[in-house]
Amino acid sequence: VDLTFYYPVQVGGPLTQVIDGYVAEFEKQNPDINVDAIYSGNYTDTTTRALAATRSGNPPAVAVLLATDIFTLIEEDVITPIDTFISTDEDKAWLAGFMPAYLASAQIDGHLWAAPFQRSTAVMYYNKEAFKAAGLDAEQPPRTWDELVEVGKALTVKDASGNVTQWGLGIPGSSNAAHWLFGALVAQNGGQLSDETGTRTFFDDPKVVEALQFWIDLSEKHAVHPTGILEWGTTPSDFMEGRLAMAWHTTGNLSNIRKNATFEFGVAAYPGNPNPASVLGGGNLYIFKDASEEQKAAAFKFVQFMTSAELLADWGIQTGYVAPRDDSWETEALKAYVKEVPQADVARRQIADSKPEISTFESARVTQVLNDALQAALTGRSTPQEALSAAQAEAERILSAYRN
Amino acid sequence: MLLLLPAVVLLVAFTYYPTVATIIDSFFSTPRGRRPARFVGLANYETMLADPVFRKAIVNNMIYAAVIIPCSMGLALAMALLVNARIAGRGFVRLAYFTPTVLPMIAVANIWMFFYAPDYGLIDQVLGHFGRGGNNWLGNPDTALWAIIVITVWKCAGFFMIFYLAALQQIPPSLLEAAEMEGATYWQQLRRVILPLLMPTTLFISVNAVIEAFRLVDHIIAMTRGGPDNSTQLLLHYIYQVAFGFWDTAYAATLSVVLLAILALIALVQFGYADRRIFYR
Amino acid sequence: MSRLSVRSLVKTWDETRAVDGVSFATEAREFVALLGPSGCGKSTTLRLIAGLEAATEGSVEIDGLDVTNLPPASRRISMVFQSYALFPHLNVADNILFGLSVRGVKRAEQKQRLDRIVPLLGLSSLLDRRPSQLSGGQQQRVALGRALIAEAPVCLLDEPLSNLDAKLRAEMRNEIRSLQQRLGLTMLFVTHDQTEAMSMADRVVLLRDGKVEQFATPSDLYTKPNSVFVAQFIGTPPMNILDATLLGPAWDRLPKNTLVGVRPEHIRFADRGIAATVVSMEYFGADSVVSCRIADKPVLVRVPGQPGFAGGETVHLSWPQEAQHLFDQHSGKRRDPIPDQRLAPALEFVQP
Amino acid sequence: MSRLSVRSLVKTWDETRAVDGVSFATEAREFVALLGPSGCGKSTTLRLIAGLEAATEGSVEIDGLDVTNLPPASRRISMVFQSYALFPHLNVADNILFGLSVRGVKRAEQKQRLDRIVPLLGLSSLLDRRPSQLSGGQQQRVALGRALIAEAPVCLLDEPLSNLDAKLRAEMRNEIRSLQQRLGLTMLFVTHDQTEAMSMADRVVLLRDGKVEQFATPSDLYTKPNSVFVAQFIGTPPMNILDATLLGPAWDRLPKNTLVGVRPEHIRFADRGIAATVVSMEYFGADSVVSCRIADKPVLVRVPGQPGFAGGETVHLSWPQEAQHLFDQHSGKRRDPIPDQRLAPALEFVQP
Amino acid sequence: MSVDRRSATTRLAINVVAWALALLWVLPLLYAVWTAIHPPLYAARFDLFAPLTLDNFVRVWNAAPFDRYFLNTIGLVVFVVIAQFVVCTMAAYAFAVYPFRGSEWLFMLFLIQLMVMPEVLLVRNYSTIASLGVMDTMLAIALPYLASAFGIFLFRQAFKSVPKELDEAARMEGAGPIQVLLRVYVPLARPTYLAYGLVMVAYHWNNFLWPLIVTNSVSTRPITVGLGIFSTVEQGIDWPTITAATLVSIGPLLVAFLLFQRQFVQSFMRSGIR
Ligand SMILES: Nc1ncnc2c1ncn2[C@@H]1O[C@H](COP(=O)(O)OP(=O)(O)OP(=O)(O)O)[C@@H](O)[C@H]1O
Ligand SMILES: Nc1ncnc2c1ncn2[C@@H]1O[C@H](COP(=O)(O)OP(=O)(O)OP(=O)(O)O)[C@@H](O)[C@H]1O
Ligand SMILES: [Mg+2]
Ligand SMILES: [Mg+2]
Repeated sequence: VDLTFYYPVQVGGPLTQVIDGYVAEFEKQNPDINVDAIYSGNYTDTTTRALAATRSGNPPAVAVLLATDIFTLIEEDVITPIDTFISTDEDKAWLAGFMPAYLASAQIDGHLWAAPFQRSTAVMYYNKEAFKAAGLDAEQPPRTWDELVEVGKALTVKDASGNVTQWGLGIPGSSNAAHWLFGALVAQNGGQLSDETGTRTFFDDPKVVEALQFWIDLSEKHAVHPTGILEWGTTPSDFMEGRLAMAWHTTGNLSNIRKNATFEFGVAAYPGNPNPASVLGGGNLYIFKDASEEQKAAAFKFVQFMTSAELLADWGIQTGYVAPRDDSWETEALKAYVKEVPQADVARRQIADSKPEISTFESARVTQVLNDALQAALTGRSTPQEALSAAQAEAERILSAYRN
Repeated sequence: MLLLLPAVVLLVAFTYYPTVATIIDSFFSTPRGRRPARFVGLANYETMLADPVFRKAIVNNMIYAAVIIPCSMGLALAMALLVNARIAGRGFVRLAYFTPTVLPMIAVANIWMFFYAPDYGLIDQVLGHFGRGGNNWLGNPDTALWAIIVITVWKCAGFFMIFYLAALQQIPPSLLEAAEMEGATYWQQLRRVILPLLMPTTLFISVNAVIEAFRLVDHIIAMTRGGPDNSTQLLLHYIYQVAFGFWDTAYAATLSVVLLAILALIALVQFGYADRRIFYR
Repeated sequence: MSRLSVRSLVKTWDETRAVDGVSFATEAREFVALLGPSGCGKSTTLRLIAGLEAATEGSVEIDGLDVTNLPPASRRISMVFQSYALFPHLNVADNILFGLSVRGVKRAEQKQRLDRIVPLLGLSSLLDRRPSQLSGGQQQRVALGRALIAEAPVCLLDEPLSNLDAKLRAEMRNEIRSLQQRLGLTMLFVTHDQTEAMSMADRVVLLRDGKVEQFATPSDLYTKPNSVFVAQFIGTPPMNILDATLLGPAWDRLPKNTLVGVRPEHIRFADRGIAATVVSMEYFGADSVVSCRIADKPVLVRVPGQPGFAGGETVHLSWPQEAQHLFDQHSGKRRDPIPDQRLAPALEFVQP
Repeated sequence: MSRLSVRSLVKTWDETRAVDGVSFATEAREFVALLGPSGCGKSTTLRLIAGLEAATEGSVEIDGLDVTNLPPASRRISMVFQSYALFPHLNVADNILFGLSVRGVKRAEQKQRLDRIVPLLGLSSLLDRRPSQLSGGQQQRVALGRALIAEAPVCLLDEPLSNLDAKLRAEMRNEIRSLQQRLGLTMLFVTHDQTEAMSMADRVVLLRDGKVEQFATPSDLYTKPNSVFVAQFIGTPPMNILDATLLGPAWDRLPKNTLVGVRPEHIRFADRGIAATVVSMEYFGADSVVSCRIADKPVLVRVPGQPGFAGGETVHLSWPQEAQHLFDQHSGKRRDPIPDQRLAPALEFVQP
Repeated sequence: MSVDRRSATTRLAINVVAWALALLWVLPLLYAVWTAIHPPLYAARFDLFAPLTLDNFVRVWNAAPFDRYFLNTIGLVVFVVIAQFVVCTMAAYAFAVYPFRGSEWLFMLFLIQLMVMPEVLLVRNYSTIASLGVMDTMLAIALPYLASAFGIFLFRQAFKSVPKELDEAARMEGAGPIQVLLRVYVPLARPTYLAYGLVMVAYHWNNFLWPLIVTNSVSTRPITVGLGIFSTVEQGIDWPTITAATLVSIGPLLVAFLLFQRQFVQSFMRSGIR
């Protein structure tokens, strides 16, 4: 059986070779299956390709796509639920091994549509040396918003002429990240951006507005955060260059920062107001509907292989992604890794507090609406309330068509 | 004409057929797996007219084009004249001007991202020496579009220069000598002999400049994704977003039709007006 | 008004020495022709004077002022290019007016000067055409107009008449000559046509392989050519050059290695004289040229009308002594003055 | 071998009738010159014959075969262009060999033919140069070489000699003539230089404003010009055309409205004859042209050598009766034959 | 070249301006070189004595089969450019030399291709390629680009500027239409071919999205797609790796242009029509 497998690579490095290694291993175990693993750019490119290929009649059997694309994929009617393949006890045990928080984002209408694969969560990186220089305890990162502001103030450093040389905190707000990290802020404030049916958003909920107000206050009122929009792509550099003392980013960046930072740094779970919370991110494995039954069966085997405890542990070590299975964390490899890099464990511990990222029908469009609103408010072009109300109205218009 | 056959076949297959299909698509709803396309008349166009992002994209694109076309062409001409003169290390200078054309936009975008980075980015480091640092070029809606424009001009000018250079080399030196004998200063030679003789090239480049002004969005995909708050949103990037981000192919087709109409209009004006007035030697 | 002087001009390209030490000086308001065979460096000399090429060595002076390093526009020189160099994007009128308009001359004056020059050149009906719509000759007249309208004190012309027909050319010669005199211009005129040079110029610079072969008035060039080259270059058909030893015992008293030159128009058919055989005839209307052979060496004789010789006929040739030129066989240089006492007896029998 | 004939050719561009009903026919192996002032339609006629322009009306025949609608390459015609049309990307040898190589002639033969033609044209040392590295004259010789090497039965030449110096031009004339005869070519040769046409051509087609003014042998053109235009176009300086009424009572017996034409070389200074005033002199080496005035009308007289007249001097002019041409004042056409009995007495006193 | 007769100060000014502009223009490239040969620490710090390293290149080179990608790209570019030359030359020749009724209109219609973005037609072109059954081949990458209105326009213009007498002379010499094209027009348009070829080489060397979509395997994937692995910003920009990869991928092109540019300029001069 021939399987086509599309996957994106989001982390720098020779990861295609790692994937090729997994595939070779899988083919050795299943000599009758031939997997054609195709690196297909970033998530957007991969989705583009997968949909284009499906429309032109030769879809992939398996693909790694964004967890949040699930509604789009269902709407496009191109994927098959994973749970239809579950038959044996073994299968059930495999399924039960996933962390529930990750499974939740793949469950719609009573079906499980995807298997969690390369998952991540947002964490806070902080510069321990800056903490020490400011007279703070480097082992006690802030736990609440108030503490965050307080610590931030201590970490904000100005030069003689009043220019800031080190900001307390940075939260990227560029178009590819704002909605994700804002999801964390909202969750910390006890709110949520969308419901689990993917047809409703809560952008104008007071909790959401408050969260945005807090983000803005960080720079406007407390002056601990740079003004304007912080670029997602350059934020790690900002952190490593000492421009930011604390930075919000993905766990996926851990190896990069670990390799290149010239100072001691820590990884902290997110603070809360009052409940600490973060967001989940990353990609799941989807099985495509238009493949033959035989291919789909093989594809399921492949999915199971790719999400075995050992493999996910290894993938997590190679990339910095969070292995979405508890039993992965029990493997020797990952245990040894955590011992060596204690920061890696923060993500796992935080997962209990993490919420799924915003996910709706027409996910990209709704996200875009939210992002525009966030950026309008962050750049002072409108108030949080105005921006979010308008965004909510637009989201309503888009989503109302999908309610039954 | 047999000579035209291959070109016609290829163009039909990869330009005309898809174009016509796009126009037809714009009158239908987007087919989703669960809901097939149906005829919706002008509904997509109505949506478009009410769409603030579309309006923003149009305005941005007009600014973008209005700055890029004259700037890149002017610079290209200046560069061509410079490297056509006898200067030290002419080969290197030509190469330098041409480099941006060879650099892949994906990589270039990242390098420029560094230039624009606040505080430690190159531009801010330089400005910092004058106490004017701390600018968030890409993060500020007031400057983001201009930052993008700079990159585009940088990328295009060297490309256009090559054509001006080629045209300059074709001007018979005796014409310039005659002008010089007649007492024309360098600027007069430029204005009254060189520029008129370059007119066919200028027309050609201007067509290309218009196209680039509406087509070059790679760096937006890589750098700002239209943000912040759509301040760098351009028409083609929006189409790309709608088509491959939102998967709303019908709406993308509608936007494409508008884009095609704009380009066709400009092109017709350019050719209709200019082709008549420009002689071919 | 203006004197042009050129000192030891040299221009080399890689190996070619296109101009190889050219020196001459014109008087003010003089009309000087630069004459020479194709490729001898005429155009190059002109371009050096115009400042369009940088001289390898030597200097150019106008009215005593060294302009060698001035740009062309500051030399107060106008020029007609051999390849016309008309601006293809401008019509005839604008081409002619280019210089005036560039120099900011007022519209009204431009028009006036245009109206003066255009009829002279027969361009009145073509003012709105583009160069590409003109015949070669018409183009050349436009180029001429552009140079003349500037009224610069020194005007250089690179074969401005070579594409015109005989009639127009004759008219243009007079026209250029009278314009030159009327405007008091110093003109340097390149041509490879000796007739043109002879009839128009006050003096002629005869170039050969980048060197000045002779710089003299037309009549000196004709009557006292400095060398075999000059003798043969001036006059159609060219001067006959004969080895003295061929001509019979009467010439034996000339020094060794002497060449004898006689112009075709000075040779007469006579009853006695040097025996020759008629080979062929060329008819030119007013006169004809008879080709003969003296002991296998060709000799041309020019006679008026159309004489009735038959090929193969034997004739006798003679010429007056004063029409005879002597040259050194090796250097090709003139041997002058001929010591009369030695030669006169030897030549007496050729007198009619 | 081949006869070229042209019937009522017309070519119009918008309003311009560049060629306006031209007809003539050559003999086989004939050398015909197409002569006329600038812009009269010579090049256009040639291009119509070559097939490079489509005729508006009329036909072209070669050996009785109508080729009007054949492409240029099928007409077995070669051509030398006025602007040379050398391929700038090819060196001299490749330019000359272009046609042979295009037609697939073998290398060895190409080389042979090249070796034969190159020395004739004096191009031996230039074979590797590009056209842009050649002087104008050198370029023209290359163009000539390219046309001649083809050995097509009919060869068209558009002013191939206009950029050559006098000496080279004379040589090339002979060369072209002898090549034409040796190869048995029919040649049509455009020139605006009547000397060239007269000395080379078997017959001359004289064009004016797109029409054939006269088609005749050179000597007929000279001795029996069809019209004032022909009379003035042939011969340098041109024929003097005088109003018969100016010449005094002896001419009164001529019909009304008659113009009298006399060539400058036929006028003699005499003791009696028509009184005239000397205005100026032009020196050409072998002879000079004296400008005189008869009652304010200019008359040119050509005399050998350099006569010693002063400006303003009064002289008397006379000419032989047979040298006198009569034309109708209105049509400009020749009045021939002159009824001898009526005129002879009137003219008798001019005889020397 | 004509002599430079300008004054020394003007010449100096020209030189200064030209060089200043040139430096400004290569700055990104210089920066790329800087970061690529230094450890990541110095990406934003310009210290003259920063340690040099080739690690970044080694890492990049080992990360993917770049040698294979190079071969693919070179093959692709050569194929595309040659095929474009053939197709566009034929069409341009027809337009420039044998205009027929309606050819102006057809030409205008051709020019539409200049304005129709391949990105917009991605999905439809993908189906066309798939239905032709050439997916994941070099042909698939090349096909939509072969009939380039850009090329046709350029060549037509170059052909139109060839003096008419040269065409006529060649025809008089017995050359047929194809011979006239190959032996007169094409050699005379050489500068245009060079310029266009160069631009197209640069374009296809750098083309990304379309090859990404229609290639699946290492044996067809061009270098940009390979480069894409390093250029993602999702996890933060790793400048040293990106710049090293960029240099690796454009290096041959830059070197080629450097070598080529002499030839380029010379050919302009040689073919210069007086
Ligand atoms: N740019 C150049 N590079 C090299 N050699 C040149 C150049 N221009 C001219 N020459 C050579 O210099 C010599 C003189 O050329 P020039 O053009 O002055 O001749 P000319 O006397 O004007 O001839 P013609 O009467 O044919 O125009 C020729 O041998 C020519 O080939
Ligand atoms: N392509 C054209 N379009 C319009 N008019 C033209 C064109 N070519 C030539 N003419 C006109 O036709 C007439 C004849 O031109 P042609 O070139 O045949 O003259 P010619 O006798 O060869 O003159 P010359 O001796 O100056 O070369 C001229 O008045 C010219 O202006
Ligand atoms: Mg010359
Ligand atoms: Mg002509």
